[in-house]
Amino acid sequence: GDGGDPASTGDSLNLTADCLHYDPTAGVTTDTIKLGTSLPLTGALAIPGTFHFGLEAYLATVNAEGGVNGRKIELTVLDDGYDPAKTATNVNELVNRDKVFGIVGILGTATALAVQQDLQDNCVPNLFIQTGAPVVADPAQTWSQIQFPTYSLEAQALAQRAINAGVKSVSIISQNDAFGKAYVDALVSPLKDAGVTVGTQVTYDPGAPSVETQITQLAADGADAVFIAALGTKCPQILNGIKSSRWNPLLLSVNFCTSRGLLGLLEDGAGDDMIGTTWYKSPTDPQFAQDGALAAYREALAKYSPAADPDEDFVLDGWLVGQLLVDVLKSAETLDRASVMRAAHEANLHVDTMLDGVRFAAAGTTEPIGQVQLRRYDSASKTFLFIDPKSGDDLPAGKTSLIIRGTNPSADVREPSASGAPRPSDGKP
Amino acid sequence: MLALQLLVDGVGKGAIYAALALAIVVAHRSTGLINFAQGEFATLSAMLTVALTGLGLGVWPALAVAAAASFAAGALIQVVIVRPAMRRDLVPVVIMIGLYVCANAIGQLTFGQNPRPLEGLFPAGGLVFGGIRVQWSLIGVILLQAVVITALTLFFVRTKIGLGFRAVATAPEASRVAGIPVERMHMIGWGIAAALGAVAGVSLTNLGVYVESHMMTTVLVYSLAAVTIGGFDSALGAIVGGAIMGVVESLVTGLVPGVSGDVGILVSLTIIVLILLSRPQGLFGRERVARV
Amino acid sequence: MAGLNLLTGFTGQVSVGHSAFFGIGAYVTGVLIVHAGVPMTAAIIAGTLSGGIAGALFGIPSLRIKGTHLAIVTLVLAASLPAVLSTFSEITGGTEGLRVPRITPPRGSFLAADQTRYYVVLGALLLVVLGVFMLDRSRTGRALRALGDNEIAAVTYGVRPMRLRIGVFAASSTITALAGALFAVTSGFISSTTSYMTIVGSIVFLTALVIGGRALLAGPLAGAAIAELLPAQISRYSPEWANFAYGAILIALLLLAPGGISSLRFRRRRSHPAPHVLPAPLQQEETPHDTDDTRDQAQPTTRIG
Amino acid sequence: MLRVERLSLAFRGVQALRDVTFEVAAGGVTALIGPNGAGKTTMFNCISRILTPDSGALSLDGIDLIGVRASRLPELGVARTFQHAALFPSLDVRGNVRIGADVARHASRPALPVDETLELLRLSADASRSTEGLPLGTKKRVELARALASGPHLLLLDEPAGGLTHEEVGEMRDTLLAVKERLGLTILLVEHHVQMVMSMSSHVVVMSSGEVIADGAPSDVRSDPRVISAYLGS
Amino acid sequence: MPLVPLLDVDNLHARYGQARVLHGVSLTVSPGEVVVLLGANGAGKTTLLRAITGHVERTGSIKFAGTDITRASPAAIVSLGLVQVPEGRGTFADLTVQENLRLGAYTRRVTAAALALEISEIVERFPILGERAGQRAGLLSGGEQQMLAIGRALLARPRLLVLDEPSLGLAPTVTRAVFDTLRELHDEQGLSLLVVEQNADLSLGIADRAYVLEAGEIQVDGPAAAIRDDAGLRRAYLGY
Ligand SMILES: Nc1ncnc2c1ncn2[C@@H]1O[C@H](COP(=O)(O)OP(=O)(O)OP(=O)(O)O)[C@@H](O)[C@H]1O
Ligand SMILES: Nc1ncnc2c1ncn2[C@@H]1O[C@H](COP(=O)(O)OP(=O)(O)OP(=O)(O)O)[C@@H](O)[C@H]1O
Ligand SMILES: CC(C)C[C@H](N)C(=O)O
Ligand SMILES: [Mg+2]
Ligand SMILES: [Mg+2]
Repeated sequence: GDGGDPASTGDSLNLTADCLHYDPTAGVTTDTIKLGTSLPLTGALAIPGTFHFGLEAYLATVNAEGGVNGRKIELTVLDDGYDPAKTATNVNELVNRDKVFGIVGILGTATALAVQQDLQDNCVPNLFIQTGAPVVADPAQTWSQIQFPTYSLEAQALAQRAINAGVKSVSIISQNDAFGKAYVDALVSPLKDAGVTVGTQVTYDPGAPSVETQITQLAADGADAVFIAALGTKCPQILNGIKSSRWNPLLLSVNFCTSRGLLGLLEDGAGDDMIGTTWYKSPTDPQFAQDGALAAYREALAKYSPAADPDEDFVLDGWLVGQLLVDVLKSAETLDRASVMRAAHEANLHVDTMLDGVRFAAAGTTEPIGQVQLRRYDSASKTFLFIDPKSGDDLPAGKTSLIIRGTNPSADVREPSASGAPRPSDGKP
Repeated sequence: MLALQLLVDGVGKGAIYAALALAIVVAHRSTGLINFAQGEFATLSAMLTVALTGLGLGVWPALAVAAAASFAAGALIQVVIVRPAMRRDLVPVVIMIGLYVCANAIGQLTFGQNPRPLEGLFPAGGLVFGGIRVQWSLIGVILLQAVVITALTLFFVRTKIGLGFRAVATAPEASRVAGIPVERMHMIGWGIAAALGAVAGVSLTNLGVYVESHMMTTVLVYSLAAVTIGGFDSALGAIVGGAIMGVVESLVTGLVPGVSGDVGILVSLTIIVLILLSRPQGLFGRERVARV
Repeated sequence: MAGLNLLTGFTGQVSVGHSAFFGIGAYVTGVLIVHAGVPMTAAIIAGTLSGGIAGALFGIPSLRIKGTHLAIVTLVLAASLPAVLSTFSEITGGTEGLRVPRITPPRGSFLAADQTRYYVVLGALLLVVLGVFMLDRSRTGRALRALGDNEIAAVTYGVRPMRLRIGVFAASSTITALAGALFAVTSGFISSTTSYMTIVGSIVFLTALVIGGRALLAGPLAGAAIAELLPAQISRYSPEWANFAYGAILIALLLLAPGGISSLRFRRRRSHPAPHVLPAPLQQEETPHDTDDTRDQAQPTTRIG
Repeated sequence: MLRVERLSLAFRGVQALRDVTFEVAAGGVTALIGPNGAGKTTMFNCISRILTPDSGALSLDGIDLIGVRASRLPELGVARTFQHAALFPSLDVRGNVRIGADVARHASRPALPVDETLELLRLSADASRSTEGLPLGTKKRVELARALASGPHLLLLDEPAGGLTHEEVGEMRDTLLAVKERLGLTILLVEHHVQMVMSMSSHVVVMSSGEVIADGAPSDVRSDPRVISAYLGS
Repeated sequence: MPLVPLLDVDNLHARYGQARVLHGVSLTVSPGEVVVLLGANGAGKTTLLRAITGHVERTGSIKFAGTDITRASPAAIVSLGLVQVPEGRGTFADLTVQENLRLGAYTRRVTAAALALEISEIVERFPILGERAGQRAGLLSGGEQQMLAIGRALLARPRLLVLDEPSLGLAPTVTRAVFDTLRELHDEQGLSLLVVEQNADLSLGIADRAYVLEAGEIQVDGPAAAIRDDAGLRRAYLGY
C-alpha cells in the first residue's frame, strides 16, 4: 500500500508527504499493538541494554491491566551488540517481517543514525531513541524523537557548575567517538565565554585496557577541574587514576559514569565530590527510598523481569520510557502511525519516575527533555546528594534545583514549582 | 619528568599486553597454533577467581585454584574440540573463533554484565621517587612475569619434555616417529597456556582493569601484536614486545602534540610493521628453516 | 551478497584484516558522494580502486612478512581502521557515521528500491565470482597456488612472487573494497562501529569462508548465509544464548564437516583442496558485505613435517 | 653451454663451495657426484639462482647468470628437479606439470605437450590425483615431468633415481636419453646411483667438501683413487 | 624360525580415507632376524611399515613381542622398542642436530651423561653429525639428514628397527657404512631389522628372509638367498 494518510489536520507538520511507503496501521490488530526495539544485549554496552527489562516490565503491567485502549502491547527485542549494521538488519526485520507498528528505544547514537533515515522514508515511528546526541535530534527527521536530555545540555550544566565554582582551568578526558565529542563540543564554548581556560584535552579508545597515559598527561597540566565524558569501567579507571596521581581537581562527569555499579568499583576515596547530572529518580538514591513510584517499579520488575537489576539506572529508564510510550499511544487520536507520531510531537508529559519539574515536552522542539539536576557524589556514604547549581551547596532531601535548557544557564536556574508533590502525569498540558 | 612518568605508564600497559602474550606463546610453542580464544579463556579464569574470592578464599589461593581449573578446562577443550580439527589449515582458526564466541557468551551468562574488581595480589599504593609514581602492583606483576618467563625458558630449553613440546609444535609427524605422544603434549600445552591465562587475567586486575566479559577483547589484539614483535616462540619476546608497544605508545601519545591516546593502535601498527620489515620473524623469533 | 576471496586458497596465507579494505571501499565511496558530490557510479569505482591501491601498498610489506606474522599485522591493520576513521571524523563522521544516499531504481523501472539494490549487488557478485573462477583456472591461478605451496620451487618455475603477492593483495582488496562500496550505497549508513569495518568484520568474513568450504562456489555463499543468518535467528528467541549457540554451532559444523558445508554434499577428490572464492554474509534483502582473504605461503600457523 | 668459474659460497661456518670450476657441454649428460654434503645441491641452488654465490662467475651460453633473477631462469631454458620432491600439493599431478608447461608457452619454446609428458612418464592414470600421498617413485616422476614440460635446454636433475627400483632406474635413464635427443637437451645430473651415472653420462665432475676433486670421462673418474676413497669406496 | 615371532602381522588391511592400499598382508619377523621387504613403486611398502608403526588407519592384527599393538599409538609402539626410520626427511627441521639426536631417546629413561655418551657413539659412526651438531637439521644436505634420521632411531635403542629406504640419498660409501652398522648391531645386540630397500643386492645381502609386495599383497616370501639366487623370481619381481 502507499501513502493514504488523511492530510494532517491543520498541523504545520505534514508527516506523510514524503513517505516512500506508508502503511498506517501495520502491526495493529483489534487486540494487539506490535512494537520492536534493537539494542545491545551483548557486548560492551550490554549494561545500557538492560533498558529493555524496565520497558518490558512496564508494558507487562499495562497489559495486565487491559492494555492500551483494549490492545495489548507486544514488544520484540532484538540484540544488535551496538553494531549499526546489525541495528539496520534488525529494524528491517522488525518492520518488514514482524510488521511492527513502530520502533521504540533504539539505544545509541550510531545505531540510531543507521536506521533513522530508513524509518523516516517508510514513515515508521521511531520513538524515544536512547541518546542525547544533538545530531540525532534533527528537525528533518520527523518520524523520530530522542529521549535523553541532550549531551550538550548536560555538558552546559556541568560547565556552568565549573564556572560558578570559580575554576580557572578545565581539562577534558573523553571517549574518542561521537558520544565523547558531543559533550566536548558543548562544553568548550561556554567555558571559554566565561574566561575559563580549557586545558589539556585527551581522548581514549573505549577498547584500550588502561588510561594511565591520559591521566598522566592531565595531571601534568594540573587544571582546577576535569571533565570526564566516559562510559563503563573507564569511569572508575579514570577516577582511580586521578586519585593516585595526587592531582586534586574538581570532578565533573557525565551521567553515564554515575551508576552505582560503576561507583562501587572505585578505590577508597576516589571520585569524592564528583559532580554529575540526572533527571529521573535514581533507584539507589536514598532520598527516594520511600518513593511510591519506585516502589511500584520494583514490584513490577520483580514480577515481570526478575533477571533485571532494579538498582540499575538504565532499567529504570526503560520503565520510564514505557510510561511515556503508553501515554503517547493513549493520547493519539487514532491508532495509525501518523497520529501516534503526531501525538509524540505534541507530548508534554511528566511521569512519576522523573524528578519533579522535569518534563517530556516535545512541542516545537526536537529535544524534549530540557531539564537536568546537578548532584554530588559523597564517597564516604557512597551516595549522591542534589546540589544547588549556583552555590554548590547540598539541597535538602526531596528538593530539586533544575538547570533548564534554552537560556543562559548561569541565569536560568529555577526552583521547581512543586517538590514532593508530583503532578499527575497526564497527556495534555 | 613527564616523559619518565609516561615511561612507567607505558611499562604498565606493556605488562598488560605481555600477560596474555605469554599464554599465547606457550600455546603456540606447544601446539603450533595461535589461540584466538586465549583472551576469553583468561577472562573466564579471572571471573572464576573473582567467584572464588567471593567464597572467602584469599586472592592467591583463588588464583591457584583458578589456574588449576583452567589447566583442566584447557586440556579438555583441546581434546574434545581442537584435536579433531587440527588437520586442516584454516579450520582450527575458525574453531578458535567459535571457542572465542562461546567463551565470551559463557562469561556473560555466568558472570553477568556488571564489572567487578578483584582484590590486589600485591599491596596497594606505590613508590614515589623524584615525583615518579610506580605502583607496587606494577612491580609485583613484572616480578611475577619474570618468574614465569624464567620458568618457561628453563622448561622449554632445559628439560626433555620441553624439547618434546618444541618438537611437537614444529613437526608433529616426526614427533610421532620419535615416540613423542603428540596428542598428550598438545593437551598439556593447552592446559599450561590456559593456566597462564588465569595468571594473565588476574595480573590485569592488578593493573587497573576490571573483570567483565569484554575485558580482553582489545587486549588480545595488542597481545597478538606483542607476540608478533617478540617472535611467536619466545616468552621473553612476548614481554619485550609488550613493553615496546606499551612504552612507545605511551610516549608517542603523551608527548607528540596532536597524537592522542585513541590512536594507540596506529602507533602499534607502525611499530610492528617497522620491526617486522627488518626482522620478519620477530625480535626473538627464529626463522623457520627452508631449503631445498 | 557476498564479497570474495581469492587469496586464502590460492596462496594459503590468512589475512584477518580485510575489514580494513572493506572500510576503505565504503568510506571512499561514501565520502565522495556526500562531500564531493561525485556521482554514485564514479564513487563506487573510485572506492573500489582505492581499496585496491591500499591493498597493493599493503602488499609490499607482505613480501617480507609472511605467514602468521602477516596475518597478525593485517589484524592490527583492521583494528586501526576505526581509529583512523575517528581521527578524520570531520569527513568520515567517525562513530556518528555517514549517511550515504542509496541506490534508487532508474526512472520508469518496475523494480522497487530494495529489489534494485539487491540486483545490483547480485550482479556485482556474479561478476566477481566469475572473475575469480576464471582466475582460478588460469595460469595465474596455478602460479598462485604453487607460490602458496612452495615458494622456492614456484620461483624456479618462473613464478614471480613479488608481482603475484602484490597483485593478489590488490585484487583481493579491490574485491573487498567493492563489497564495501556496495555496502555503503545499499545500506545507506556507514560508521566506524559498523562491525564490517572492525575486526569483527574480518572474523565474520573468514568464518564464512571456512564454514562454507573454500573449494566450491556454492560453499562460501552457504557459509556466508549461515554465518550471518543463523545467529540472527537464534538471537530472536534467546538473545542471551545466541552467541553461545553461534559459537557452538560453528564448532559443531566444523567438526562434522571440516571441509565446509559444501563437502557435505559433494565428496570431492582431494585434488583441489584449495579454493578460492569467498563469500560473504548474505543478508536479508539487500545488503552486501564482505569478504576476506588471505594468501600466501606455508603454514599460516605452523606445522612443518 | 654452462660455465661455472671459481664459485665459492659459505654458510655460517660451512664452506659449501670453494672455487668450484667446471663446464657443461651442450647436448651431453654431465654428472655431478660426490659424498654427502659435498655441495652438489648447493651448486644446483646457485645455478638456479636460489642462492647467490659469494664469489665466482656463472654463465649460460655466454649470459652472466649472477645478475638474473631466479624466476627468469625458466625463460632462459633452465629447469630443475629437487632432491626432496618439491611438488605443489594444492595442485593435482596434471596441474603440477602444467606449471612447467606455462613456462614453455610463455617462452614460446618447443616442449612436450602436457599429456604426452604425462604419458611418457606413466603418469596418465594419476593425472588428477593430489601429489600428497604419492609414492616416492611417483613423486620423482612428477618432478621430472614438470621439468620436461617446461621445454628446457638445460635440465638439472637432483637425484632423480632416489627410491626407484633397478628396473625403474633403467626405465628413467632410457626416458631421459630419449627426451634428450628429441628436445636437444643438455643434462646436469646429481645422482648417487653410480650405475646410472656411469652408464649415461659423457662427463663426470666429482666434488668433495665443496671442492672439485676430479673432472673427466666416466671411466677415468671411476678409477681415480681420490674419488674411490672419498666417494665410491672399494 | 623360532615359534614366537618378535613381530607378527596377520591379515593387515590399511587405507588412506577411501583408498585401500593393503589387502590382508601377513608377515613375521623373528627375534634377531633381518627381513627385507621388496616391491615396485607404489606397491604399498611404505604404507605397510607405517601401518605397523601405527601411522595409518589399519585393521587386522599386529603383535609385537607378544603385545597386541593393532590399536596402540605410535608413541606407545616406540616405547615398546619398535622404531621406524621414515622415508625421506623425517627430521625436526627447526631443531638442531644435537636436539634431534636427544629426541631419539625421548621414550627412554637415561641420564644426561649416559645420553651424551650414546650420542657420541652415534657421532663416531656419522662424523658429519658431530661437525653439524649445532646446525638446524632442516639445513643439512639430503644425505646428512638421512644419517641423522638413522642415528636418531638408533638412540631409541630399538628391538626391531624398521627402515624405509635407508640408502635414499646416501653416497655409496655411506650406504655401505650404514649397512655395516646395522649388521654390527644385529650381530652384537641381536637387533632385528625390517628393511624396505630398493638396492636389492645390498639388502638381500644382509637379510635372512625377504618378502615381495605387489599391489598391497605379499607375492613372494622366502629366504633371502633363495630369492637372490632365483633368476626367475629376480626378473619377475626385481626387474633384473
Ligand atoms: N642453508 C644452509 N645453511 C647452512 N649449511 C648449509 C646450508 N645448505 C647446505 N649447507 C651445508 O652445506 C653442505 C653442502 O650441502 P649440499 O646440500 O649442497 O650437499 P649435497 O652435496 O647435495 O649432499 P647430499 O648428497 O647429501 O644431498 C652440507 O654440509 C650442508 O650441511
Ligand atoms: N597419504 C596418502 N594418501 C592417499 N594415498 C596414499 C597416501 N600414501 C600412499 N598412498 C597410496 O598408497 C599406495 C602405496 O603407496 P606407498 O607409498 O606405500 O608405496 P611404496 O611401495 O612405498 O612406493 P615407493 O617405492 O615409490 O615409495 C599408492 O597408491 C599411494 O598413492
Ligand atoms: C550509553 C549509551 C546510551 C550512549 C551511547 N554510546 C550513545 O552514543 O549515545
Ligand atoms: Mg643434495
Ligand atoms: Mg615408499
